[in-house]
Amino acid sequence: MIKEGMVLTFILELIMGIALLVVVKRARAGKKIPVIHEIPGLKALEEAVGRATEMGAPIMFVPGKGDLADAQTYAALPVLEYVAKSCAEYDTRIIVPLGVAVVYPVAEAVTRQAFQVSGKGDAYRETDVRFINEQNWAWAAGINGIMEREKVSAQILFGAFWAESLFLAEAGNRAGAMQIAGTASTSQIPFFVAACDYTLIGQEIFAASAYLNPEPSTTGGLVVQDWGKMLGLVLVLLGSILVTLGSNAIAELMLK
Amino acid sequence: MKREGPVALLMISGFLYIISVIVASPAMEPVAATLDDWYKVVVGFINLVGVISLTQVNGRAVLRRSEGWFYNAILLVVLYGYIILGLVGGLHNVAFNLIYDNILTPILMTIFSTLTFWIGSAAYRAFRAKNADAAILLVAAVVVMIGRVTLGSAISPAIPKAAEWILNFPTVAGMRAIEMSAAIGGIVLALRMITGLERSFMGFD
Amino acid sequence: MSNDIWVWIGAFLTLGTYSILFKDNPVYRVLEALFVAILAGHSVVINWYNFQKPTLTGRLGEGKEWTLIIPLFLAALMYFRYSRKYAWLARYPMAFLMGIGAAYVLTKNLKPMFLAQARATMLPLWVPGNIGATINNWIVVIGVASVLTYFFFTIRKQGPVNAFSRVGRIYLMIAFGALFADTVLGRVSVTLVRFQFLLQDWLGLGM
Amino acid sequence: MTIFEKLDSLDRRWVFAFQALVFCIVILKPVGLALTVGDQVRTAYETIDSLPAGSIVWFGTDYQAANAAELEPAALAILKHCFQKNLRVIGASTWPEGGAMMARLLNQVTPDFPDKEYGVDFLNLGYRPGGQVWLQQLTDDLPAAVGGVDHFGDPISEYPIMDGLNKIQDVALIVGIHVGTPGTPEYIRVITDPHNVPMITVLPAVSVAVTMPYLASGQLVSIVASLRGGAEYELISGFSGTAMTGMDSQSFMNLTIVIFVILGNIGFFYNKYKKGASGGGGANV
Repeated sequence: MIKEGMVLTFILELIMGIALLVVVKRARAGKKIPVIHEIPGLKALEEAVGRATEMGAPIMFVPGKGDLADAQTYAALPVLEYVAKSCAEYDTRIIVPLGVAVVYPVAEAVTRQAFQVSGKGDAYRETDVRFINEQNWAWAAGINGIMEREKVSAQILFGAFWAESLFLAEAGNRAGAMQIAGTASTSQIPFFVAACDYTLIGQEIFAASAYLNPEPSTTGGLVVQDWGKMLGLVLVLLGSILVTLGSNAIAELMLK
Repeated sequence: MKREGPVALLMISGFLYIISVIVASPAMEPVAATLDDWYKVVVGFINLVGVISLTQVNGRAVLRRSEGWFYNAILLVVLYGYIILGLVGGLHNVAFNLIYDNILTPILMTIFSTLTFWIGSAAYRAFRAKNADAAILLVAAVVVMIGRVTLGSAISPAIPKAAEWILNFPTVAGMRAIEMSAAIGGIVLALRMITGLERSFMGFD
Repeated sequence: MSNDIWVWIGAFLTLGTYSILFKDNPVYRVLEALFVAILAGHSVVINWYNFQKPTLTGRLGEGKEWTLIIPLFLAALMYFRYSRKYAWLARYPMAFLMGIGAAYVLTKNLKPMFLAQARATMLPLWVPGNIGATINNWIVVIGVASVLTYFFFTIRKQGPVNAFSRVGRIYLMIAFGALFADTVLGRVSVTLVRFQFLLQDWLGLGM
Repeated sequence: MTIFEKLDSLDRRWVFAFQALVFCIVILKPVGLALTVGDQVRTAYETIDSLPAGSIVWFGTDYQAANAAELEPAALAILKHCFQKNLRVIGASTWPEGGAMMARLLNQVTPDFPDKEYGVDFLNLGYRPGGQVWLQQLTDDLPAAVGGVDHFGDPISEYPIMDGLNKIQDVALIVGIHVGTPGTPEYIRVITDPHNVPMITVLPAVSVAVTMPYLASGQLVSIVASLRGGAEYELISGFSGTAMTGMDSQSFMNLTIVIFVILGNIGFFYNKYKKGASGGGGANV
């Protein structure tokens, strides 16, 4: 019935799917579900907006190089919404340079809506959310150019990044901008850790995003993710103990 | 049509694909194969979106004579000139390949190589033993930096061994846990999409 | 010094690109426009010859695979995003791509990325007669477990859980240090090739 | 301001200039540090060396010109080794630039092997869209997934190398030259893990640590890493190339960076000791 090698995948994902629906349903009904604890580093976002307002200089929000099939892009968008809202409230400019054509209209809508919600729809500048290039080096070079011309006060790098990460972070540093980064692109985390003022590491960006935008679907997703990680923890510990005792039962189960 | 239609299409195509892959039935196999093929065709034919966006952004800059419009004009001329050159001349065309190999390649390689310099200045600027976390990162980085090059073994055979150990044990453990968390994160997102909970791909309207 | 015009051009392009290390300047911006345009143009041409043309002339034209009209129609809807009124039509191809994308994640990722990795971490915590291997196995098992704990977000990290999560952060810092160091190696090689080109191919030094 | 205080906040351009100087010196006056072949490269070499003549090796060239300097030496040495062992090579890519990258490799290697014929001993299929979905198609029906043309858009039906190649599982080995997505994880998820096709990956140094878990779990045969992997492969296979000359520069550049890190820390601690204030760095690590 179910293909060999797919059984465990099927069972675990079915359980996770049901758990997700139950948690989201409970959350929507206003019942109690586990809450996300505050992520250190998020306060830095407010600090960045404050600093930009003080200096009268724009903020650069770079939502990464992921497309709309990339979870990191979805983590970045609520953060963009949050930052754009703060910017609108304090009459600060926000520049959003896009490197993925399909994300452009979404990012544009998110930013515009954030300004409208804050009652500053007129202050929104259409040209500040711009598509630069699909090619990551051209995109990075374009951001570098904006950085130098616009005297950006803070740069927020949030989402998926490739080798251009350090180029962007150093460009921001050279322009004297405060920098906050968050990425789950593992190979780029060290560069952000080294070059930025605050860095959200790996999965923290998803938690941060859900923390800022606590709606049932994202929060519920995070709860189920934690359960999945707990399962991983239990499997690893139990499996090791059993292997030590000479039984491969759990290890073999993983191949089902 | 505007919101429910796309969500329905997402759910149907997703579930159909999953069923045809997970169920051991020969009748279902062509379904996945067909969906794969269609996916490839859609991806292969939406590529002009990028070029149109590029044209829009740069064309607007040229028309408005905004700061640096001259560069935008160069970009457009070269973009369309190169496309025409390729479409008319074919891929055996000497000029097409010459431009790629002798103009594009050196620029791209050089841009990439500036990273060495950024890395040097970032390391100098940021690698300060300010606290325990930073000190650990610093020591691991220095040991691996020296241990992974020929100079390391020239100084002492213990250095490459230490570097190998850092990479093979603590680093593998850390990276593996990151991968496992990422896998779960991706799966939960996919579940949210396929159950219609995640709709932000449609933007806001 | 080289006699080859292309080497001179290459040297000019290399030095022009390096000028960004000092500051943004007109030469760099021209080169930037050049490479953006050539790259974008190249991918259009490649995609045409490698995929679009054979699909349209071969499969649709000669092969008469009329079902291909469905995905082609979906792809065409994508271009409505330039219309203010009909931009919502572009959601259909997006939705299709994301449905298949989600199905791929759900059918392909769990086993190699999670279950197989958990399995590879199930190591004997006592290797008789080999204290070194025993310690290394402990290091891997504790590392994976503690980093997983570090990434719990809906559990209040107190007492032993917090301590274990701190251990996870130490592992992450070691891993990032190693990753940073390893990357230096790779980047250096790219720069080396550019310097070899400038010094040897162009200036003819140190051959 | 004393010299120690300055050490805390040197202008980045001094760092740049010093690095450039080190590159020039190392290229003009190489020291010639000894190199040894590591286990990873040895495994890769032995895997290819043990393949029977005529086997097909699949080159997944999923990278772009920016990465060529780092990966080409290893890719070239492996490609030469394949030709020397009379293995047949097919190149293909999920990246739009990958076909041009395979063409670059072949242009550099084929002059040394004049008897090798296009379409018989090697083939460049070029780029196809779809990423991992295309890889999945290769496991179901390779000729249909390829769609009848090569990198140049020319028909491939006459080429004997395609005879009997119905699925990618029919190839003896995959050599993945990967830098991002699609790359090694996609190949593992779609091809090598479910179908047990052996794969060697040629990776930039930045991807190595991230990929190590897959090597440790046995889902990969070997990782040939960066320029050093290329140099080691040149050494073990006896093909001289450009990577060997690069190893000195890697050593001295790493040393340069380590020295700057140490100088920065001396300045940092000196200032901290003097003033009790924090230094010029600005990281949260």
